Amino acid sequence: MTVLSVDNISIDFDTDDGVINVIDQLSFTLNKGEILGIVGESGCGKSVTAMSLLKLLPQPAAHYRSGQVSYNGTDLWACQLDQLKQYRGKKIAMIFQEPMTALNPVYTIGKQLAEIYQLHFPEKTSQQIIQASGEILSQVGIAEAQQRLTEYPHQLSGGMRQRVMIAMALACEPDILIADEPTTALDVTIQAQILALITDLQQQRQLSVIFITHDLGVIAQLCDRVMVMYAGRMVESADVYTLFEQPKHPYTHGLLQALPRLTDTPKTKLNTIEGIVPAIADLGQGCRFADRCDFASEQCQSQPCVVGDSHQFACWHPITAEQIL
Amino acid sequence: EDNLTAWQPLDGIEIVQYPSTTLKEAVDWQTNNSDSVFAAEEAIRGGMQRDYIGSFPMTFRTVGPDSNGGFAGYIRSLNLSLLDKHPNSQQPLPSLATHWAFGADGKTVYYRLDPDARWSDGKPVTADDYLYAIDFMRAKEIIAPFYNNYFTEQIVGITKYDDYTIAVESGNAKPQDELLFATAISPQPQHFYKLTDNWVRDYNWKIPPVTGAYNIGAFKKGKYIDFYRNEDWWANDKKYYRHRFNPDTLRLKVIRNDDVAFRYFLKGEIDTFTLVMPRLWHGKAQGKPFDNGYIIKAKFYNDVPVPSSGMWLNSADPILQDIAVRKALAHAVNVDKVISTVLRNDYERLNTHHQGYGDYSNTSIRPRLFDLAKANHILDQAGWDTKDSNGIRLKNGQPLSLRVTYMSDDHTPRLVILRESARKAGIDLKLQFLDMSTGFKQVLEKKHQIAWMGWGEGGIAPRFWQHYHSDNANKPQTNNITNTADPIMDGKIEQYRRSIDRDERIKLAQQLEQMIYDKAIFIPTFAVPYTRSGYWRWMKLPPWMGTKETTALFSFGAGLHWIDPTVKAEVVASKKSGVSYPAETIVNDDFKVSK
Amino acid sequence: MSMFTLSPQGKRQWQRFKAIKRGYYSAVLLVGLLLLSCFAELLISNRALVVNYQGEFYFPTYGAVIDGQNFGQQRAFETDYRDLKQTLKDSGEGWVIMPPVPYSPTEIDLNLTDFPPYPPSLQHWLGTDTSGRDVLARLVYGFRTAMAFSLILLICNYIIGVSIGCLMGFLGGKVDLFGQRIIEIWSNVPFLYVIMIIASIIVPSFWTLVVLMVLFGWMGITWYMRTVTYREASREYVMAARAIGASQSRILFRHILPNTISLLVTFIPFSIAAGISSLTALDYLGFGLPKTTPSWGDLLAQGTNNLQYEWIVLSVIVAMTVVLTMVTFIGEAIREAFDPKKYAYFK
Amino acid sequence: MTEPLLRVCDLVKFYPVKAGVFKKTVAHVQAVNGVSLTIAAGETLGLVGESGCGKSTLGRTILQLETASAGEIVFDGQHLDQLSASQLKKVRQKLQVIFQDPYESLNSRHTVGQIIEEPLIIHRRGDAAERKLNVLALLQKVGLPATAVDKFPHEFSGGQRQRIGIARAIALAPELIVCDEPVSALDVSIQSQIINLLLELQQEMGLALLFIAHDLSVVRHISDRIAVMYLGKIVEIANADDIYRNPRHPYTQALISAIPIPDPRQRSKHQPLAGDVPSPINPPSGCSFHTRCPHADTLCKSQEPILQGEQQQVACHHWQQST
Amino acid sequence: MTSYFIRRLLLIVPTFIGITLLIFAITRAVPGGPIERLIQQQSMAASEAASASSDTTSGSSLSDQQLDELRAYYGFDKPVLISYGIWLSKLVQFDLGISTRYHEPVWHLIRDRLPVSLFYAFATLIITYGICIPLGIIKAIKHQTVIDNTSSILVFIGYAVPGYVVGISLITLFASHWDVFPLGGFSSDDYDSLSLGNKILDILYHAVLPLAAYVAGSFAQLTLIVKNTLMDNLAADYVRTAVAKGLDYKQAIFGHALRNSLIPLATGFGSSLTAVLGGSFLIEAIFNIDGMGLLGYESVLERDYPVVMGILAISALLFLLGNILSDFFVALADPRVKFE
Ligand SMILES: Nc1ncnc2c1ncn2[C@@H]1O[C@H](COP(=O)(O)OP(=O)(O)OP(=O)(O)O)[C@@H](O)[C@H]1O
Ligand SMILES: Nc1ncnc2c1ncn2[C@@H]1O[C@H](COP(=O)(O)OP(=O)(O)OP(=O)(O)O)[C@@H](O)[C@H]1O
Ligand SMILES: [Mg+2]
Ligand SMILES: [Mg+2]
Repeated sequence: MTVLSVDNISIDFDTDDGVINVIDQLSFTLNKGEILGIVGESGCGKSVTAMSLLKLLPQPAAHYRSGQVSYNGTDLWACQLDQLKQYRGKKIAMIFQEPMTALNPVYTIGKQLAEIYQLHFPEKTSQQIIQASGEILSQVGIAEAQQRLTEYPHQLSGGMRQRVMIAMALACEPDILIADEPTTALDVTIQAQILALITDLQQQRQLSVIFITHDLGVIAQLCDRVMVMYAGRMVESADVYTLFEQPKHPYTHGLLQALPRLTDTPKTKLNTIEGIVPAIADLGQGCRFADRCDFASEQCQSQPCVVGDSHQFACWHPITAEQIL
Repeated sequence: EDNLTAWQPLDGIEIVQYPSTTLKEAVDWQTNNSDSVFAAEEAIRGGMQRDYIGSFPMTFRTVGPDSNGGFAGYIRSLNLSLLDKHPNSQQPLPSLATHWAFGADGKTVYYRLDPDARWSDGKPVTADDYLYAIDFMRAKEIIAPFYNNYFTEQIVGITKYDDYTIAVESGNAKPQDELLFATAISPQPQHFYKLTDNWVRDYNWKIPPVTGAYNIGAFKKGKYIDFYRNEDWWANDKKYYRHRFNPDTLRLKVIRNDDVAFRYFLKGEIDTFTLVMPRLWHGKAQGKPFDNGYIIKAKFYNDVPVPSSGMWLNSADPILQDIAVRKALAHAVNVDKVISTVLRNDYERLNTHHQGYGDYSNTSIRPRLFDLAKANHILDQAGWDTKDSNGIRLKNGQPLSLRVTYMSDDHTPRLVILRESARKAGIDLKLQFLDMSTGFKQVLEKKHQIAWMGWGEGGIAPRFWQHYHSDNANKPQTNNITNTADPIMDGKIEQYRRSIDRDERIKLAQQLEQMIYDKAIFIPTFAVPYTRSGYWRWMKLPPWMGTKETTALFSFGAGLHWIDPTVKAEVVASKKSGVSYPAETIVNDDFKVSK
Repeated sequence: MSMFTLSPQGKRQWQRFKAIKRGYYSAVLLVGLLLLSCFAELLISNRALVVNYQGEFYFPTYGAVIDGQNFGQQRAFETDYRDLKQTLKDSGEGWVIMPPVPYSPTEIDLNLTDFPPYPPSLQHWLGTDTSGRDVLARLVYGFRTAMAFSLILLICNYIIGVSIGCLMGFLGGKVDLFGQRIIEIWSNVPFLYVIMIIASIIVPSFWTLVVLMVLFGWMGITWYMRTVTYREASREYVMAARAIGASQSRILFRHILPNTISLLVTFIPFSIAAGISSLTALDYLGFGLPKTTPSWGDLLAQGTNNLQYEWIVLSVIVAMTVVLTMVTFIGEAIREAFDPKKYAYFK
Repeated sequence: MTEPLLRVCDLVKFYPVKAGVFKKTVAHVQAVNGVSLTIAAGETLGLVGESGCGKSTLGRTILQLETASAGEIVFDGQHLDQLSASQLKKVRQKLQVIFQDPYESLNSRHTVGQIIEEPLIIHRRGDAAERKLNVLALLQKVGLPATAVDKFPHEFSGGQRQRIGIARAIALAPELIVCDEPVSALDVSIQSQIINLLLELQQEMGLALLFIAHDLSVVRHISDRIAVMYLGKIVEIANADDIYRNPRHPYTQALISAIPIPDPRQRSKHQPLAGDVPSPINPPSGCSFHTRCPHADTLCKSQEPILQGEQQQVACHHWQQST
Repeated sequence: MTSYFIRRLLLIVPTFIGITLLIFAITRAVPGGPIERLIQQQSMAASEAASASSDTTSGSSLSDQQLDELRAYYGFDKPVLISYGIWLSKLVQFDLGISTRYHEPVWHLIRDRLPVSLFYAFATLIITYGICIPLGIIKAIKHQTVIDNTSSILVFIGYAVPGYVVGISLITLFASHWDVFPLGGFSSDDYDSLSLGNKILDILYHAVLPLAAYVAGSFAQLTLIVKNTLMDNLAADYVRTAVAKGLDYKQAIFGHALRNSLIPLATGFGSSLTAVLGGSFLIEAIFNIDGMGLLGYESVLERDYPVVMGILAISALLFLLGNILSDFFVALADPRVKFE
């Protein structure tokens, strides 16, 4: 059952160099209880996508040019701001990449948590709020939760701060959790803890999760479905097994090939994708990966359309099974 | 002719024999009851006069540190001395003493005190207060070395014969006119003072009893001081004090900025404003309140010793020691142009150092006039015959550049003109503006080249010793700022000091004055032969406005003016309703010397 | 030299600066005025630009004084060129080209019928001051003095302040601790006092004032330099430089200093504004330049003491306001160009 | 056994923590606490561990960018800590570094040419013309176009900037390069390019590398041997293969099991290691890992284990049980 | 943290001694002291004393012994260091000495002026902060709109024109030309006879113009600090977090961005307090206000060293304490700050 469907959204940004198109005709859906992973290189538009869902992009630079984001049938982009507020935090919650800057440094954890309750459950007494805040902190695995409520963000370790962010996101028991690279700043062992936590929550609460990362390993470990983005466009989307085993898009394929694996022979040359990600400002009309693609042809001068249904990809020359081998 | 300053006992002065048990010497007592009265009979008592001072005084003491600032004039006016001087006839007038007599030694003067005289606290003023005055003035505790000196060297003793008869002895013999005023000291209230080590501090803000018409009534430090008229002042009905000191109160408000003070005046929050400076008279004192006749402008010519303003050349300076340079400089500065431009022809050219001393003045001296040809000629002769690229003269590679030290920013426009004119003769004048303290220190330490300053002059005869005797040359803290050291002049000065023969002194004074001119060490500049004020219509003056000695029309010390309450009410109402009077500018030249 | 070629960031900053119209046009105008004032003698002076007298050419502007006798005037001192212009015109012996404003700032022009100050007229566009000197001339030369003063002051302050601040930040430890104390003490010395001492010993000239102001003005920048250097010194590129064996001085001068330039640049306009203001205030109080030097403070003092001659006070206040506001605009624009606030909010 | 290229012996680096009115040193950050290791010529030693465990500090101390509190560092037969400034400058020709952050480690006010040329200038390699050629050669070597010379670092992408950093490091033809997380800041698709470049250069120039990283797959790919650090100490050091196949220290085991394997069919079943890394100011007594160790007992709390073993050295009282 | 503040307090001692010693030494170097003033008054004011001191023959120079006595009276007879020691030991007993000009304890002089200065200092602070903070907020929110640009221009002009010039202009217009406000002073002359309410009104009535002159120049800096930091914080991640929680724009700004933007203000608070307390003697002189600034300036001009030293000692102390106070405010405002 689809809880969120994103339809052909395009987003522009005003910059010093003029208007740039950051997201180009992106569509995807999220089902109930599903973890959707979004991967892609830095700057490909993952965060912009995530933030655009709740219209959280910085104004006045960002323009929601076209498209629809519907949550259970409501078009969030078309909503009035007042209405949108009802969804933010309450129905759809977000976790951001940098746990240090995402928490307000001058307020205690308790105050920042309480704010959510005051906003969405105005009937709760302050006593109840403290109670609830403590509970939610324990739920995300923070020991001595009541005491932590009186502490400031800087007094916590990175892993703990990220947990506080998660607790804040879960406070209203939302339907959808959008996690924008929640583990990138963390250590491997802490990352493992957070991933375990998210899996647990998804299972317990039937939470739908959009999980953004550029670490294919994390995707493989966590997600049900994956969308690969490149330079503001979706290039491939499939369930996690298909994607890892039968990638269609040369970029996805290249990424998977370039990863050093424990099973490789050490000190051998890795496969690479030559070239660098193009700057969004100087993109042409055609396939944006064409410059780096081994299979590029004349055809790639024009934009490939998205084909497929459960396994979607946008390529004129999809990888065949033989090529994978 | 104008002979008023000459000392000749008036015919009308009655000579009395006054019996005294203790006074051994037989003396001729004199008094003066027949001189003209200079106050106006129509004067009305009452009201509050409002004026301002630039800063709150540092002390209310009459002596000791900081008692000689701008406020001293007010404090001194609170007390009378043994004698007064008639402002027009210059004759002595009875004050605290009713009679006086000269001793045979030429140094002693006997005084009969007025038994009516009272301190403002009601205590009678007696001979003891004069005895005490001398002790007091000699006391170390008052930290007043100048007074200590004066009352030791110049007033050598006081003798009490009875409660109302004393003799004051001067340190040296003098002509009678000078002797009289030199010995006419003020009493000090013995019952009030206690000389302690901390006297200066303890009495800093104490208000001592006074003998004059006013005393300090109320004050708020930093804000204002009120002088109240003493009730039942003992001299109220004395001939020369009647109809004087009319306002009940004088309020002095502290206003630091003169420009702002002037605005208070324009608003009618101050009653009078001195407008001597051409900048004020011609520039500021214009506009509505003047045009509407609310404020009257008055110019009054007086006849007093003229302060000697000018350029004092340090003859010890390597460049200025050459008399040719000094003379050339005198011809190179265009003082007349200053007078005719920035001073708007209001001031006159000062002729010489001592001017306005009657017979003592050497009226034949005229200042060196602006004459570039002459200046150039003298300098060419003196070896300053080359010029640098800026047109400044050189001698042995050294430019003819001189520093002028001055201490009032008001004078900058004047000096700027002189500088321009001197430049044309190839003389570069550098203007050094210093604040009072530092500037004066520099000058007294003789570190100046040219000092631009005026010395207040006073008294009856000129004084030469402190300014021109070699005793005071080339050492710090003396007034010989030209560093004049000329044996011939020294001789004449000493003779002048010793002499008690008026004619001889006059002759010497004229010779000395000529020598000052010949040495070209002083370039006299301006004389201000008048005083000017603006005043609100309700302020009233006698028909003759002032006296020969009037240096300020609404002088607290002279006290000739009064406030007319009906006029005041009327003017205030008119001002509100916009009714106007004819604009008025009064010029009184009764006492103008050079008409 | 990397410090002088415009790096791409520099270019971008320059672009941004240009985009901030208020600051950019102020800068253009101010630099223009500054250049013009450098050649003020050609625009405002009582010396002629060119004299053709009896077939010979003279260019008196920048040379030695030429006595009036050379041109047949009855003066053994500098020629009156305005007069000469008239006489030559009448006699046909030659001609004179005068600057647009034929008065010098120190020249007293009292040839009119009234007493100074004279209100604005065709001769004196902004009137004269109380001594009859041309207000426009004094304003322009005063501007030049003030700007020169501030620029020299700025350079000296920067050289001293930057090196001391850098050393404190770079060396840290005791140097820093004692340096801080000494600066704290030094910056508490009342400047007015020292000026008064000096003013009582010598006539403060332009250079003595510069020296004095530098003596008490270099501390401001040290605080910033200290923190910035400290911050820069701990950055990785400095460590990289050390790793390749760069010496301390190389690190300080080739690596750290160029990276602090943006900070230094943003302070320049404000330092200049401060320089102008303090010179004006000193002149106003009478502790500044010699009274004859054309200066804004002197005009301001004259103007405020003679408010009824409104042209004096208005001229100088307008000039001050315009120049200082322009400088401040430039400063703000530079600051914005170097540190663009990405204006963004979340709705 | 021949002397290795680098020998680090009982290296300690403490940072004082000052407090109180007179700024007395009240404690120390025990960033590196008794580390010994060797690197042979041409060898790559990988160094892994969680953030803050002292990896960078160790690297910087070896590079003499920090002075060691105790212990010795012998490089190429010279005791680095005893060298004079000029001697050290000489050693630096053979000992270079690549930093993690390609943005921070390049001076943004210098052109690429200046950056790469600077070590040559400092060490007086050739005249201006020779240096110019040298710079071009280096650029080619790291795969950058010659036009890069006059550009500024910020005109390049992260991967390209890292290449500039590498070019600077190899300009003097060093024998050992300390790589402090050289690929952590890079995208996946670029990461492999840099790793390949490093491998290439190593083969070509016979470089030894100290390769610091937290991504174990990368470390494993590039290293001959691997050292695992925890709270300023090496807890396990062995051949790369041994460590991955047979991790002995519980911490190493946890680390390896926490690597997200890019294969959805191999989802990790392990319970992740609980808790945070303790503060290096106040490390736990005994075995510093005991607070998070599933096998910890009273011995671990009281007694500090030492590195033991031959090929595969491990610092654990219970390594036999845990494997 | 406590130890940090204790250390800062201890560091005040050497700095304070350094400052005062330096100034003390300078006062000794300034030419023209009370003694010169005394001689000068005696010589130059002669015209006012016409009858009393007229004398044809007396010289007016003092003997060396008399000069020495005067030096001893004013305390100039000892070497600098010893005099400084005496001054300092008196200071420790809260004795600032006696004014050589007013012959009153320096402390009394300062005590009389302090309330006036404090009033203006606090009023200025309140007005500047009270205007700058809202203005900065508006400017940040309305970045690059007409409001932002015009207020910038106004604020910069205020910054550019010196306060005393503003003062003179205001007096000319509002007190003289239109007669809406008094010409100066801190209160009316009949102040003492007023009721409490009227007293307050009276002071405020007198304060309007001087305050305007005081604050005109102080807006620019503060407003821009508020604007810039708020603009930084408007786009901060935690503001986005707040919005993502469901807060609206206003709540996010006032609840989250603003508090963080006020931290830099705290940094300047302590020093601006002392700066304003010193006042501007020029403005005080124009408006006839008896504040510390004027006292200081006059005492410098009149070489009233005990007062000069007293004021400087107090202002140096306030300056040093002000810095610590700033740190303290910063620590209060920002829980992250740990001074060590
Ligand atoms: N406020 C903004 N103004 C202008 N451009 C922006 C802005 N925010 C993002 N962009 C551009 O949008 C593009 C996508 O950015 P986004 O932050 O979504 O990348 P990302 O995939 O999340 O990268 P990362 O993995 O580094 O987080 C980038 O090229 C970036 O330059
Ligand atoms: N200059 C310093 N002063 C004080 N403590 C320091 C300093 N440098 C590092 N530390 C501390 O030493 C410890 C080790 O730091 P180090 O940077 O070596 O860790 P790391 O393993 O490189 O971590 P990361 O993976 O985050 O880079 C940390 O706790 C750090 O806080
Ligand atoms: Mg992102
Ligand atoms: Mg590190």
